[in-house]
Amino acid sequence: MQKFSGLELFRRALGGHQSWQPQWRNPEPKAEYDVVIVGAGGHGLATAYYLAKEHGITNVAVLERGWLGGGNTGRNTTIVRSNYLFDESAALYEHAVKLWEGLSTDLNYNVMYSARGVLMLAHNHHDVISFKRHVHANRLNGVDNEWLSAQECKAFCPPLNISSMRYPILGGALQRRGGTARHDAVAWGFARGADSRGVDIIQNCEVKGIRRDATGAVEGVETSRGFIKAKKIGVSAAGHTSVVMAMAGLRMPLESYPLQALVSEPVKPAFPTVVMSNTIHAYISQSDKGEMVIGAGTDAYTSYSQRGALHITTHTLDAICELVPQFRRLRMLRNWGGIVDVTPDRSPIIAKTPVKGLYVNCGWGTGGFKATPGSGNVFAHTIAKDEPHKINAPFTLERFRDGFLIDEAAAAAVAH
Amino acid sequence: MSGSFRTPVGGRIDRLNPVSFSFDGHFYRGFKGDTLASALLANGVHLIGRSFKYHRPRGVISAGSDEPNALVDVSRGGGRTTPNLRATQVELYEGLAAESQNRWPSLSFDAGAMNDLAAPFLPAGFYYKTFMWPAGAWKRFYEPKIRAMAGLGRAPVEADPDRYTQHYAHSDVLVVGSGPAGLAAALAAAASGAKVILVDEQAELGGSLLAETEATIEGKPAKDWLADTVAALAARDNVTLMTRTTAFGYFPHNMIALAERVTEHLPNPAATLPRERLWQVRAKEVVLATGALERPLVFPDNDRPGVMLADAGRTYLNRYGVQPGRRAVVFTACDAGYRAALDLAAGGVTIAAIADLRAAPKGELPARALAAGIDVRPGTAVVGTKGRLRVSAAELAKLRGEAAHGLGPVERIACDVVLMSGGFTPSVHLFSQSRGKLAYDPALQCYVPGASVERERSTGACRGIYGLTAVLEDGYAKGEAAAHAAGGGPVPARELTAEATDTGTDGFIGATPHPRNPAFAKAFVDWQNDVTSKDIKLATREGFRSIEHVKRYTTTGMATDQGKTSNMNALGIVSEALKTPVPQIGLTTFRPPFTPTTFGIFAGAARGDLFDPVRTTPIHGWAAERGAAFEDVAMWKRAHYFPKGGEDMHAAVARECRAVRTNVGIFDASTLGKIEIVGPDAAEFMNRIYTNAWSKLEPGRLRYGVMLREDGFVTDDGVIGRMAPDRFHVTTTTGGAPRVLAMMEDYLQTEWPDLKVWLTSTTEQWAVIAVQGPKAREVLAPLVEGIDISKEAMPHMSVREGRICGAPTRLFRVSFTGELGFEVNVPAEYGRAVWEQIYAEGERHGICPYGTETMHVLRAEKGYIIVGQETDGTATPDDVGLGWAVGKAKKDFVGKRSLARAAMSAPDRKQLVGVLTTDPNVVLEEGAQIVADPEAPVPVPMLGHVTSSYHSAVLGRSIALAVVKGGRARIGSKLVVPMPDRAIEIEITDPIFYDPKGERLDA
Amino acid sequence: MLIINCPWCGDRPEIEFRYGGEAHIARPADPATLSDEEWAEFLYNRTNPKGRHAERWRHIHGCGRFFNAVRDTVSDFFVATYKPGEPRPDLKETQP
Amino acid sequence: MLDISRRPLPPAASPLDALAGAAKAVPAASLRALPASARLAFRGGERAAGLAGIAFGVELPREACRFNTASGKLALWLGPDEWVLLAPGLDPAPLFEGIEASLGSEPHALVDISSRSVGIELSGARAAFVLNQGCPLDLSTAAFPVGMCTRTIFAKSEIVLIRTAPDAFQIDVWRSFAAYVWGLLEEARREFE
Repeated sequence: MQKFSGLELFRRALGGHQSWQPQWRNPEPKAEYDVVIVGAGGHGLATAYYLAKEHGITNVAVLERGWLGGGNTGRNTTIVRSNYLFDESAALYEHAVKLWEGLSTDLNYNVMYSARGVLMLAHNHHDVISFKRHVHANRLNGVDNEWLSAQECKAFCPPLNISSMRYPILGGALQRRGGTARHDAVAWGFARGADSRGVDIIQNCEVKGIRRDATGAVEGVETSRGFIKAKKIGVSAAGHTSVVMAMAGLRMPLESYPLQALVSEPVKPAFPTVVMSNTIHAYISQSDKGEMVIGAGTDAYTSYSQRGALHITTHTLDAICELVPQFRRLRMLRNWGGIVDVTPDRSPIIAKTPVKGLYVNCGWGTGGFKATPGSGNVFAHTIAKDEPHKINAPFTLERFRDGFLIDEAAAAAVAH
Repeated sequence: MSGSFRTPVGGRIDRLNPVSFSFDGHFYRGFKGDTLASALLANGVHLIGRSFKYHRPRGVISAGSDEPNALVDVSRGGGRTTPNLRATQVELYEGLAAESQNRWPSLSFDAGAMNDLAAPFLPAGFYYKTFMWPAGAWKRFYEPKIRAMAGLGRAPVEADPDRYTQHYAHSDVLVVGSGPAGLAAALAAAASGAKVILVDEQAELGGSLLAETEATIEGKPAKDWLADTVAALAARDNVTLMTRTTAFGYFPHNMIALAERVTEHLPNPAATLPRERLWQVRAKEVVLATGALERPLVFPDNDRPGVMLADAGRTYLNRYGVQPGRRAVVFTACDAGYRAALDLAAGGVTIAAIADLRAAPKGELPARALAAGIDVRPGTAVVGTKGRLRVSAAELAKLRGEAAHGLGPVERIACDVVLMSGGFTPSVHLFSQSRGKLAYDPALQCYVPGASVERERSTGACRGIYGLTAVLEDGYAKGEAAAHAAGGGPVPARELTAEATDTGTDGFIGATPHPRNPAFAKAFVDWQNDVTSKDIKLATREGFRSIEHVKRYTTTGMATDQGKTSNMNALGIVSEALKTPVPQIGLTTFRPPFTPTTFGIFAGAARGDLFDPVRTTPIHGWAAERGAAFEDVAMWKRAHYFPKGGEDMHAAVARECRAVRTNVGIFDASTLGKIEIVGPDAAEFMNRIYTNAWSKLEPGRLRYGVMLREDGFVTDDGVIGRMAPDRFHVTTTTGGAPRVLAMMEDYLQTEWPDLKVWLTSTTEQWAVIAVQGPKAREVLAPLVEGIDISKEAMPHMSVREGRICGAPTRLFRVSFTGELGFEVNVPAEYGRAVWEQIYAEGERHGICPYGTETMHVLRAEKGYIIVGQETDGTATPDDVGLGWAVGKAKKDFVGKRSLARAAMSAPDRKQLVGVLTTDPNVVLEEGAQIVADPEAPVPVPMLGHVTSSYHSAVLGRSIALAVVKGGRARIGSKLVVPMPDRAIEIEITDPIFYDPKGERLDA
Repeated sequence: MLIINCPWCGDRPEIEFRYGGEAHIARPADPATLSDEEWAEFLYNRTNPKGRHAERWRHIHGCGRFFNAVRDTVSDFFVATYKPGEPRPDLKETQP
Repeated sequence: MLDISRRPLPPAASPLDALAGAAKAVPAASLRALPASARLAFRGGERAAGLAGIAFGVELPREACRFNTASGKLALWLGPDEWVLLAPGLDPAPLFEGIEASLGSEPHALVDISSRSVGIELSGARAAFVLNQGCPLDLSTAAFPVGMCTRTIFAKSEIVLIRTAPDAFQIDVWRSFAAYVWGLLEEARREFE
């Protein structure tokens, strides 16, 4: 792997940057792999990276229907935080944040993790209690999160309107270590790291079926580029998980919904942090390029169309204009949609399945990006050891049968 | 130089209406009908902006919404500041004040231009490869620097005072684009009698015809035909013509979103007018006549001010009467360059040379150029330009065969403008947004619409049809077909023949050959994002093979023009670099909006009190007049407390609580949800929906009901009255009312359609006045008629109908305070009058109005839960002490089966308990966690949390409710609430703090 | 904003409706007899197909009625809408 | 209900009292708060609907989204088994009792919702245009003729919309949403001042 650094950049500039090598290969699929990962999004690539790096399993293929990082990884609003309520969730997302903090160095790829803070606004008494419950639980779990008064919110994020509005702001919960990262760089950095350790990333390779042997265990995957034998299969297919798992005869507690996001035209720095308001349904941050990156909740109906309705956008932007009325004259540059797979308790599933050799990492809903390194890390462990890491042990499929839900949505009514 | 580039005659500007304006503080003059760009060019101003990354000087490239370069900030003062407007679209008005962006200290001397010198170290994606050391420096140091350099204009800092509106419209045929194809389509559709909407983003209808000086249509000069056609369309009742209106989004099921700029072109807009309006048009049929965009050519230093698209140059001359320069070099790969050269020559511009990439241009226009004595050079490329803030010369070299560097010697030709044309790219943005599949046309070297998915037709240049007659005929045919499909009447045949010189379909995509070192030459593909052909080649070298990857890595096509001028050239360069045909590289997705669209129109009127309905009760005005503080509960405003004489909330609530416990209080409970459940199967329905049993409840009696979701968790509760054997009066929580009714309807309609029972929301039918306290009966007795409210006749948990203060009432004897209490339901319009009469009567008894805070304290003293506060969607009835309300004998009810799952009876479930701090003066924070050992290492095991916490005036100490793991078994034990600064000792208690036997209720 | 054909009111805009999830999942007549697996299947597991999806909608801001629809989840075009109690139409015969 | 009252009805109040008093005259889109009306929600099957229509004095329409009217009273179809019976200026109690009496044991539900909503009239040449600023329906007379009524959406509020004349609509809106709907209508008609 060619090293990336300022010095290297300078050195190769003298040669007109002609000597840079591909960041990953474009290999033909081999006949057999120890592990096949379905889906080359951030989670799938991170899984392959950690399989190789931490478990020494390098005979791995990551299969991607389109181009790597082209699904939700490349479509999300890049928010990173870990101030989740329940112990199980806090441990999982905090594991990810700790990895985020060293990820650029680990990958030798600047993923631009920017801990500029994530501020979640409270507009009513219910929000206040809920956020304070989070703040206290987070502190005891070793996760930073603090309560700010409305004036402190304004001081932390001066563009915010806190009072002359329909639902005045009563305060907010701030995770200072939360922030954003550059979504494409995450996919590319993990791809480059995995590839350099021998992982084959095979793009334009659609999985059409999962072959199982007489005992029911997985044998391999049928793909648009032929059959590929695999001892283990890890499904990391986000919105398409139900479709892939159906190939192994499994029904999932998942529904796939469109999730839209949008950006404004770029402007000079005008918004210093990430602000989320669940009560009026919107969140906003400013990218390094200057665009206001804005999102809200999902559309109302299940869909794989990767687009949503205009009325969702109008409600998102009326909320943004209420929070930051001086942005009313900014202009929307791009609006797009992804497909998010949602579980009944809004928490992910990172688990073994009833099919031997088949593992699944799904159900991240609207919040998967922030977990990317942590999720890949524990999913790799689960695949390598055929048993979950203690962090993902609660995130089973069986919890729905037994009722041990991890219901962040019910408990907090906070978007991820 | 003021005005010196304006032609003496010609163009569509209104020369009788001069307009003065300013740019960067300098004052200039233009005419009504000018754009800012045309007026600046008329004044000889070409330097209009600085580029994003290298801060290179930039001028105007285009004459329309595809402009990547000339972005300005236009201010009308205060919050009326708009960044990033295209000078090519800003209409001139008297007093317009524009400023350039992304430069310091000035446009002509910009310190950021040092970046241009550092450009070798800033290739595509350089930021992914560096700024990683030392750890944490990205956030602290590098990122702030990068962010400050990025961005274009400045966001406004004051709230926008302008108004925006929204409008839903329907049409039989919506035609997008009013060039010849769109006009012809509109003519045909209009003739059918169908309801037609024709929209165009420009200030005038006409599209390419606005710059047409030579062609004739139906025997008339194009200009006259245009005027006649517009007049004919405008005269029809079934046609709506919309200018300054951009069709920016194509949404499912033929919904097209339009952004209409209503006042932006006016010097002094009336306050009654909205600035912009969002139209959501549902069209039975859509005709897309969105035209084609001229492609630039990618050659070194093609970004100097003065380098512009050939047809844009022609537009400035023909439409605006502006010479783009005195002496032009034309670089072309198609006949459009010749057309521009001929028009400009006729307009007094010297054409120094035409460099044509084609070895042997044929056709009428090249022949006419030769005949006009223009220096035409076939097989020649422009390989560079000179000049600092404006192009001063072009460098030409002859192409020799196919070899990449087979170029002849470089010749420098002085000029002040370079016109370029690489041919035309059909504008398929809206078609692609409609999810229609694009097909690559190798002859045209572009993507054209394939099969439609929506009820849509593309016509004219946007589907690769060129030649005026062909375009008009296609437009008319598509308009007719659309009208027919939409149910319109017959359309008369019409021969729309035109006389015009065909510019053919030649063109070029990719980067043109040049002799410079390709590793260092800057040939721009995406002007605004400063992406050069070498950046794109670097991306392919680094393994980015999909066009989406190339786009994201280099940022080409991601600027505010969304790649209108750059996408096809980028594809051409990738195609060459990977030796792969264009169609195999893929195409980036066209995403809405077509051009950037103001946030304000999406928000519309939704701001402040119109952001969401402000729901108020019939008694709200009374509370407001008495200075009540309000809180938001869902969309409702509820009186929170009634401060008197400078009291804070604590003092007011203590006083209100004492009043209720000692005398009587009055409380507005109107926001409670109410549902009337009526029908012979009403009781059976109640049995299935609620956990309790309802069959044996006598009419005239009340019962507390608990409702679960099917997953077994508490979702709502309320007091329910049986008004008659077949009629229940259900109450729900304030926030839960819509959810509960929706859930009931779901079960009733889809699971139990056989039940003869119907549900009606009566939340707003009734104003609800709670009268609570030992003297409640004394207050009400003189006001009530037809009801015996004595203790014996009307026990706790009963309901009677009669009158109060003359109004019909459903009188509930019920208490959420633990005191003797009534809830007076009266029709809403009488709510305030009845409230006032009760209050007047109560004054003799010391009646005190109280708000939601006091209500919370009083119920907490009694250990009554609030769903949503003690419960959080993960609580079973038993968890919150409501196990008694679950009908064990019932075979089934919603949620029952889920209660049988293992997790629902786990020993460590959190249970509702009371909490008393050892120090009675400490009021715990709601949401605080409860632990056994605050000194335990992180993560500290948590046992539960405080759900409600107050100072209780009547008990003279703090109280709290909490949910704690195995809580009921811990009653009497000590635990700790750890706070950041201290650990608070608590004791777990029974949740009922006051009158545990409930004797006061039965008073 | 989709156009949805309410079986009673005709074509109406999406914002008048509320989505109701997958259709034809009948609540078991006697939940107590179900195993935990069977109950979880009813409560939580969904087909979530990429393609034709039978689903429930309610014309909540119109006639208030629930009804069923078959929609292609890739294109979001409706194939059919039908009243509750009516069988799911034979999809093979109906083209979008 | 015992209906022997010595007291007169107390004064009634509408959430539109102050707003309607302050409204400007805008002929292109005239706004008026309608006086109080008896409103009964009627639910039931075909036979019940027939009996109720006779008792009310206006046949209950069976055609979707249509209303029948007679002697100032309106019977609105709102759903296949749901009607609202509007009787401007009348006391709901006797109407209620009359219909109840006529139904006998026929399964049905009758609920007095007179106070649940208030009426607004919007009329004038631009009435439909103004309504379309928040209502997503096609309000051309072809698609929404005189005689049509339906529940629908006006921005973030639900309304019942009734077309009584080519350029006149009645809006029935829940009381607590009335000020919002009125405010938006005022905002929407400003450009016609």
